[in-house]
Amino acid sequence: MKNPEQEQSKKNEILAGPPPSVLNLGYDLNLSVRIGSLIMPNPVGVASGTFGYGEEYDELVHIDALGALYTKAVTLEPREGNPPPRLVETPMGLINSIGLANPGVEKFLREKLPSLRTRLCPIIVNVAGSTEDDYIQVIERIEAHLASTDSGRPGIDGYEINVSCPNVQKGGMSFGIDPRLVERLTHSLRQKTSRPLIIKLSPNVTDIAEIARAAEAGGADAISCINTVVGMVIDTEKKKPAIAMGTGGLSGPAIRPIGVAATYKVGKAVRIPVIGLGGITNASDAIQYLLAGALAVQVGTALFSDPRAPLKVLDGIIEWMKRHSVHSVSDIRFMLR
Amino acid sequence: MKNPEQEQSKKNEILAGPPPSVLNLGYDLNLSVRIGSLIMPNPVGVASGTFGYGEEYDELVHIDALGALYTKAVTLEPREGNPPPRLVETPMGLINSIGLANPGVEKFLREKLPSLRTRLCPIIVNVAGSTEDDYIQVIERIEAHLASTDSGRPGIDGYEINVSCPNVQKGGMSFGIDPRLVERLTHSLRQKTSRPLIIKLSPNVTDIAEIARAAEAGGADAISCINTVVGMVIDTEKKKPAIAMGTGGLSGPAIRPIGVAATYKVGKAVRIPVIGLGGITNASDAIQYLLAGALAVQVGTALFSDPRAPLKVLDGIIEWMKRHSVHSVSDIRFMLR
Amino acid sequence: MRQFNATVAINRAIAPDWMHMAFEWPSDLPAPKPGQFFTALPPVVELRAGTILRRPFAFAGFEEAQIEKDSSMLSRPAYAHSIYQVRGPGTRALASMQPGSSLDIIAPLGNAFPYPERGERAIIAGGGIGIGPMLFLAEQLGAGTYASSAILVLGFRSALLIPFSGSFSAAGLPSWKKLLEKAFFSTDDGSAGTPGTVRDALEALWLQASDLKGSGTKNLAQKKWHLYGCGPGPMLASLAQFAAQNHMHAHFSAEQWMACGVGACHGCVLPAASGGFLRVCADGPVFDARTINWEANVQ
Amino acid sequence: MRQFNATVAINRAIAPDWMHMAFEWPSDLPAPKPGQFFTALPPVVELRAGTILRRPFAFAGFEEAQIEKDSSMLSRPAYAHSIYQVRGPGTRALASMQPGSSLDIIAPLGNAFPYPERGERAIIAGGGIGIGPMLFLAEQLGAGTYASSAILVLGFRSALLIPFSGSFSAAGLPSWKKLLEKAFFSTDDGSAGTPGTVRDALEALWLQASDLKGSGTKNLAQKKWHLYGCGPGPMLASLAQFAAQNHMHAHFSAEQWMACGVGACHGCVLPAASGGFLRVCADGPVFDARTINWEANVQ
Ligand SMILES: Cc1cc2nc3c(=O)[nH]c(=O)nc-3n(C[C@H](O)[C@H](O)[C@H](O)COP(=O)(O)OP(=O)(O)OC[C@H]3O[C@@H](n4cnc5c(N)ncnc54)[C@H](O)[C@@H]3O)c2cc1C
Ligand SMILES: Cc1cc2nc3c(=O)[nH]c(=O)nc-3n(C[C@H](O)[C@H](O)[C@H](O)COP(=O)(O)OP(=O)(O)OC[C@H]3O[C@@H](n4cnc5c(N)ncnc54)[C@H](O)[C@@H]3O)c2cc1C
Ligand SMILES: Cc1cc2nc3c(=O)[nH]c(=O)nc-3n(C[C@H](O)[C@H](O)[C@H](O)COP(=O)(O)O)c2cc1C
Ligand SMILES: Cc1cc2nc3c(=O)[nH]c(=O)nc-3n(C[C@H](O)[C@H](O)[C@H](O)COP(=O)(O)O)c2cc1C
Ligand code: FES
Ligand code: FES
Repeated sequence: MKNPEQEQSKKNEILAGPPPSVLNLGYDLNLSVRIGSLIMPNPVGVASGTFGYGEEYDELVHIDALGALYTKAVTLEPREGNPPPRLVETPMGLINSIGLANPGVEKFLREKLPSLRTRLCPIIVNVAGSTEDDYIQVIERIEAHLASTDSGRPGIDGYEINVSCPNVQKGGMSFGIDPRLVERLTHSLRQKTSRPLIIKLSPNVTDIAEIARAAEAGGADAISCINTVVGMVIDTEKKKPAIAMGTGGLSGPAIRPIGVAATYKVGKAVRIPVIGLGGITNASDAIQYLLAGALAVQVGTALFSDPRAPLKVLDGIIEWMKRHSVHSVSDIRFMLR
Repeated sequence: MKNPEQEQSKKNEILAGPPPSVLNLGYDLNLSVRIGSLIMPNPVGVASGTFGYGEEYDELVHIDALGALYTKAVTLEPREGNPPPRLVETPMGLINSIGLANPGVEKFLREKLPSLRTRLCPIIVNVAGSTEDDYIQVIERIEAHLASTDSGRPGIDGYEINVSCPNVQKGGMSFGIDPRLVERLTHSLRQKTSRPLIIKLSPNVTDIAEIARAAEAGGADAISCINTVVGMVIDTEKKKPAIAMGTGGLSGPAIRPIGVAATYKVGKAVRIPVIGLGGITNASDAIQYLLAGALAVQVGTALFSDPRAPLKVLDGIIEWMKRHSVHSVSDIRFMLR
Repeated sequence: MRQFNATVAINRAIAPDWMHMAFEWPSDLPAPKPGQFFTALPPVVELRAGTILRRPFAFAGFEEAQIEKDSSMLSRPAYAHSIYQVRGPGTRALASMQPGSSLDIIAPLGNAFPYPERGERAIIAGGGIGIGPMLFLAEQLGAGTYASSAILVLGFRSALLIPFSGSFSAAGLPSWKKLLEKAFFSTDDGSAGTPGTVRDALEALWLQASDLKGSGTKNLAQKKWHLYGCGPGPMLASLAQFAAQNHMHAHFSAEQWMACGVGACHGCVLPAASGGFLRVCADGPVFDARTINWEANVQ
Repeated sequence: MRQFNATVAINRAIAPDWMHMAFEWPSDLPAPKPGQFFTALPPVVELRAGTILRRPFAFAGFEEAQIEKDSSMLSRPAYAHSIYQVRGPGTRALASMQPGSSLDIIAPLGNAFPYPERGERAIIAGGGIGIGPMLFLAEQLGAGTYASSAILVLGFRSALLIPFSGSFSAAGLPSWKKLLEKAFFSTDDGSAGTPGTVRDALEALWLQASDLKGSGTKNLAQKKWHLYGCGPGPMLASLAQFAAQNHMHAHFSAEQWMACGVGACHGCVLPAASGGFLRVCADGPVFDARTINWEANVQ
C-alpha cells in the first residue's frame, strides 16, 4: 500500500499555488485552506450530489479552478434511486429525493475515477451506506484500488461521509442523529484511511454540536455542515405529495439561515475545521459561513440556477478580503464580532 | 369557580354559524373545526406573536371573521424582550428575536382582556415561561380571574403552550426538546383548566412525533406545529450577527416545507387534532397543511406583507372545497392520496 | 452547450396563454436540432414567487444567420425560436420580458429526434404546447400534405386554442404557418379536425393508409410509419401503446421537473421499461418509445 | 390607517440613487402629517431577491385634491410624495415601477412631529435621505431664511449629492425647490455650506444666534430652539447630545427594521432612555429626543 500522505504532499505541491482567477490579480492573498493533510487551493467547493462526478459540467464550469469537487455519493452496490418525481421547487428552495442513485463503488472506480484523475482541483468522494459495514467496504475498496494503480494523481484526495442516510440496522433512523453511532463509524473509517475524513452532518437533530463532537472524538479531520432539511410539498390539485417518496431534502437559499446557525454552533463546539454549506449563492452568503466559523464552503443548489456561481463566489470573497484588508482566508472564521 | 365548559358552549352557540365571508355564498359548507370543547367557526387563525392582542390590526383586518386569534405570548412577569435589532429578512423568510416582550399576566388581564372580550372569534392565549411553575401560575391566574369576573364572554377560549422557551431550570435548553418535560408540563396544566389546551411544538428536534405523543399523553387537546426554526444571518460588512442575540427564529414561506413535513409526521403519530402553521401565505399553502393532516391552520409572517392574507386564505379554502366537492373542512385531513 | 446572455428579439402572444419567443443565437454555437431544449432564467419575477430554478423549453424553430454577400459580416444574427405556455411564475416572468432585454440561456441541451430510416414515413404528432418541437421537426423533415412523406398531426382542446388563428394572435415563423395549413388536427371538443385525441386522429389516418394499400398511392401507404411525438404524459402513454400495437418505430420527447438540466443531479428521471430510470435532460429528452415505461409516469 | 392600491403618478431620479415617488391618495383618507410614514409592497422583484416584507418610507410632501369650482367633482386627486434611496432589492423594485402602475400601500402610519411651542423657533435638521420628512415639516412650518422663525439645515456627503441640483436630476415639488434655496447646508467634503456634519452647521448657527442676542434681531435670536431631526443613527445621537447640552426641545424621527409596521410584533424597537424599549412604528417614528437612548443604537 502506498503512502497517501506522501501522495498528498505531491499533489499539494501542484495545488498549493493560487487558482487561475487569482493568479493575475497581483495581490498577495492566501486563499488556501487545510483540511487534515490536504491543502485546498481555495475555500469554494461544489456540493455532493449537485455536480455529479464533474463531467456533466465540463462545458460550463472551469472545474480546475474550484477549491474542491465533492462527488455525488458512492455506495457499495449500484443504486437506481427513488421513483420520480424526485424534485419540487419551494420558496427559494428545492426539495430532492434522488435516493443516492449511483453506479456503486466498482463502476465508480472503473468509469468515473479516470476523469477525476485529470482534474487539478482536490476531489473529495462522498460516501453513503445503509450499515456501518457499507461505509467501511467502500473506503477499503477505494484505498485498495488507489494502492494498486500507479498514477501521478490519485484522483481522490479525501472522503466526505454522508451520515444522513437511513440506517437499515437501526430501523431506518439515520446514523447522523445518534452521537454514539457517529463516533463509532468515524472511528472505524479512521482505521481505513489516512486521507482527510470529513463527516457531513444532518441538521435534522436536536443538538448538532453533540454530533459534531462525536465525529471529532472519532477522529474526523473536518465537519461538513449542513446536509438537507427534511421537507414536504403537497400538490393540492392532485391531493398527493409532490415527490413520490413523500418527504425529501430541502436545500437552497431558504435553508441558509439554518446552515449558518448550525455552522456557528458547530464551530464553537469542535476544534477541527468546519466546511459550511446550505443555500450559498453569492460571496456574501459564503462570507456569512466563514464569519460563522467555517474554514471552507460548498455551493450546491445555486449551481442549478447559475453554474458560474462557485467561481463568482470565489471572486467575491477575494474582493471582500481586499476591501476588508484580510490577507488569509482562513482568518475570516475568527473575525466575527 | 365557574364552569368553563358551560361558558364555552354558550360561546359556541354564538360562534358556530359560518363566518361573514361565507354567509352570503349560499353554499352548504361546514367550515367549523373542533379543538377539545371549542368549536372554531373556520380553520384559519392568526399566529401568536404576529397579531399582538388584536387591537393593532383593527383598522386593517376584519378580526371577527377569523377562525381564531392566538395572542402574543403571556408570561408571569412583564418582559421587555431582547435588545434590537430584533428582525432580519432572509430569502423568503424572517428571523425574529423579540424575546417574548409582553406586559405580564396581570397587566394582560387588566389592559388586554377587555378588548379581547369584544371579539366574536375564539381567543387562544399563548403562554410562555422559564419554569414549569411559570406556566402553571399564568394559567391559574387567568382561570381565577375568569371565575371572578362575571361577563357574557370569557374573552379566553383556550391556551396554546409555547414550549420552545429556554428552560432556566434545565440550563436554558428548551422544554420542547424533552418528551418527559413536555408530558409533565402538559399534565400539570391539564389539572388547572378544562379549556382547550394546545401544545405548540418546536421543529428544532430530532423527532417531533415523539414530543407530540408526549403532549397527547399529558392530556393536550391539540398540537400546534410548528414554531420557528433556529436561524442566523451575519452582516458581512459589520462582521457581526444581524440580530443582537445572534441566532433567532426563522419563519415565513422558507420554512413551509419543514412545517408541512412536521405536520404530516405529527398527524400520523397522534390522534388529537393538529394545527398547522409555518409559511402559510395563500389558500394552497393552507390546504397543503390540511392535506398533511392538520385540522386547522394559522397565518403568521404573511400578515406582515399582507394583513388580508388570513381572510384571503379562508376564501381560497372555500373555493377549493367547492371545486373538489368537499363538504366539511375537517375531512380534508383524510384526503391525501 | 454554453451559458450566454441572449437578446430577446420576439416575445408575443400567439394564442390564449401561449407565447412565441425568439432570441439571438451566438454565431459560433452549433445550431439546435429538433428535440433539443434550452433552460432560461428570467431576471425579474413577481413578488414572493421565490423561484430559483431555470426553466426548460424545447426549440420550435431556428433561423440561420445571414451573412453579407460581399463581406463576411453578419447582416442578421441567427435566431432560436420557442413556443411556451404561461403556467406559473417562471413563464409569467418570461412573458413579461420586452424585446431587447437580456435572458440567461443554457443551450443546446439534450439529444435530438433521429431521422426516419429508409422507407419510413414520419408521422409527427404534437399535443397542446408539445407542438413546439414538432413544428421544428416537421419543418426539417419537410412535412406536407397527405401525399408527402412526412405529415403533421396536432391535437388541441378546442379550435379556439390553435395558435396564430385567433384574431388577437400574432404571426409566428412563416414556416409554421405553412405547416399548420397542411396539418391534420384533432380537438377534444370536435371544433376542428377529428373529434377526440391525437391518437384518434392517428387511428383514422392509419385506417386510411390500410385502405389505400394496393391502390394508386400504394407506395406511400405501404411505407412503415415512424411516429414522433411530444405532448402531455397521457398522450404519450397512449401513443406508445398505438406504436407498439402497430409495430412502428416511435420517438417521443418527454418532460420532467429539472434542476441541473445537464445530467448531474439525477432529478429529472422517468422509469425505464427495462427497470431503473433514465434522465430526461441527458439521456433524453427524446427517447425511443420502447425504452420508457410511459404508463408508470401517468398519475 | 388603510391598505389600498395606489396608482403611481411620479417615479423619477432626483440625485444619484435617489428617487422621488408620488402616488394617488384616497380622497376619504385623512392626509398624512410630517413624520408619518407608509409601507409599500412592490409587485415585482428581481430574481432570487426573496423579499417578503413591506418597506417603510416617510412622507416628504402632500398635495390636496383639487375640486371643480362648480361641482363637487375632483379635478385632480390628492398625491402623497416620498423621497427614497435605492439601496437593496425592495427599493430597486420600487425604482423600476412605471407611472400608472399600482402599488400596495398601508398608510398613514406612526405619529407626527409636534408643532413648536409658543416662543420656540423650529430648527429642522435633515441628513442624507432623512431630508424627506424634514422638507415636509419645513413646508408646514413655513421655514425660510434666517430671519424667519423656522429654518432648515441639511447635511450631505457632497454637493454633488444634493437632489434636484445635478444636471440629470428631475424637478421635485415646487415647494421643495423653494425650501432648498433658503436652506443651510453642510457637506462632509466641504463642497457646499459648512464643512462637516449637520451638527457642525447647527453649532455655527447657534453661535450666530448667541452673538445676535441683544442686537436688532434679538427677538428672533432669543427664541428657544426646538430641534427637529431625521437622518442616520450617528447624526441623531450627536444631535441629541447637542440638544441636551443646550437645553432645547428636540424631536427626531427614527428608523428600525420593521415587520408589521402597526405595533403588533415588537420587532422595530429602540432602547428607551428610561430602560426597556419603544416601538418605532407605533410609539414613533417621532420621539422626544430624551426618551431614546440614541447612543446605544449606534453600532
Ligand atoms: C425538456 C422540456 C421541454 C419543455 N418544452 C416546453 C415548451 O416548449 N413549451 C412550454 O410551454 N413548456 C415546455 N416545458 C415545460 C416548461 O418547462 C414548464 O411549463 C415551465 O417550467 C413551468 O414553469 P412556471 O414557473 O411557469 O410554472 P410552475 O409553477 O413551475 O409550474 C406550473 C405547472 O407546470 C408544471 N411543470 C413545471 N415544470 C415542469 C416540467 N419541467 N415538466 C413538466 N411539468 C412542469 C408544474 O407541475 C405545474 O403544474 C418543457 C419542459 C421540459 C422538461
Ligand atoms: C419609519 C421609516 C421611514 C423611512 N423613510 C425612508 C425614506 O423616506 N426614504 C428612504 O429612502 N428610506 C426610508 N427608510 C428606510 C427604508 O425603509 C429602507 O432603506 C428600505 O426598506 C430598504 O429596502 P431594500 O430592500 O431596498 O434594502 P435592503 O436590502 O432591505 O436593505 C438595504 C440597506 O438598508 C438597511 N435597511 C433596510 N431596512 C431598513 C430599515 N427599516 N431601517 C433602517 N435600515 C434599513 C439594511 O440594513 C441595508 O443596509 C425609512 C425607514 C423607516 C423605518
Ligand atoms: C439534487 C441533490 C442531490 C444531493 N445529493 C447528495 C449526496 O449524494 N450526498 C450528500 O452528502 N449530499 C447530497 N445533497 C446535499 C447537498 O450536498 C447539500 O448538503 C445541500 O443541498 C445543501 O446545500 P445547498 O443549499 O447549497 O444545495 C444533495 C443535494 C441536492 C440538491
Ligand atoms: C415576530 C414574531 C413573533 C412571534 N412570537 C411568538 C410568540 O410569542 N409565541 C409563539 O408561540 N410563537 C411566536 N412566533 C412564532 C409564530 O407564531 C409561528 O409559529 C411561526 O412564525 C411560523 O409561522 P409563520 O411562518 O406563518 O410566521 C412569533 C413569530 C414571529 C415572526
Ligand atoms: S435535471 Fe439534473 S439530471 Fe436532469
Ligand atoms: S414593526 Fe411590528 S411593532 Fe413595529
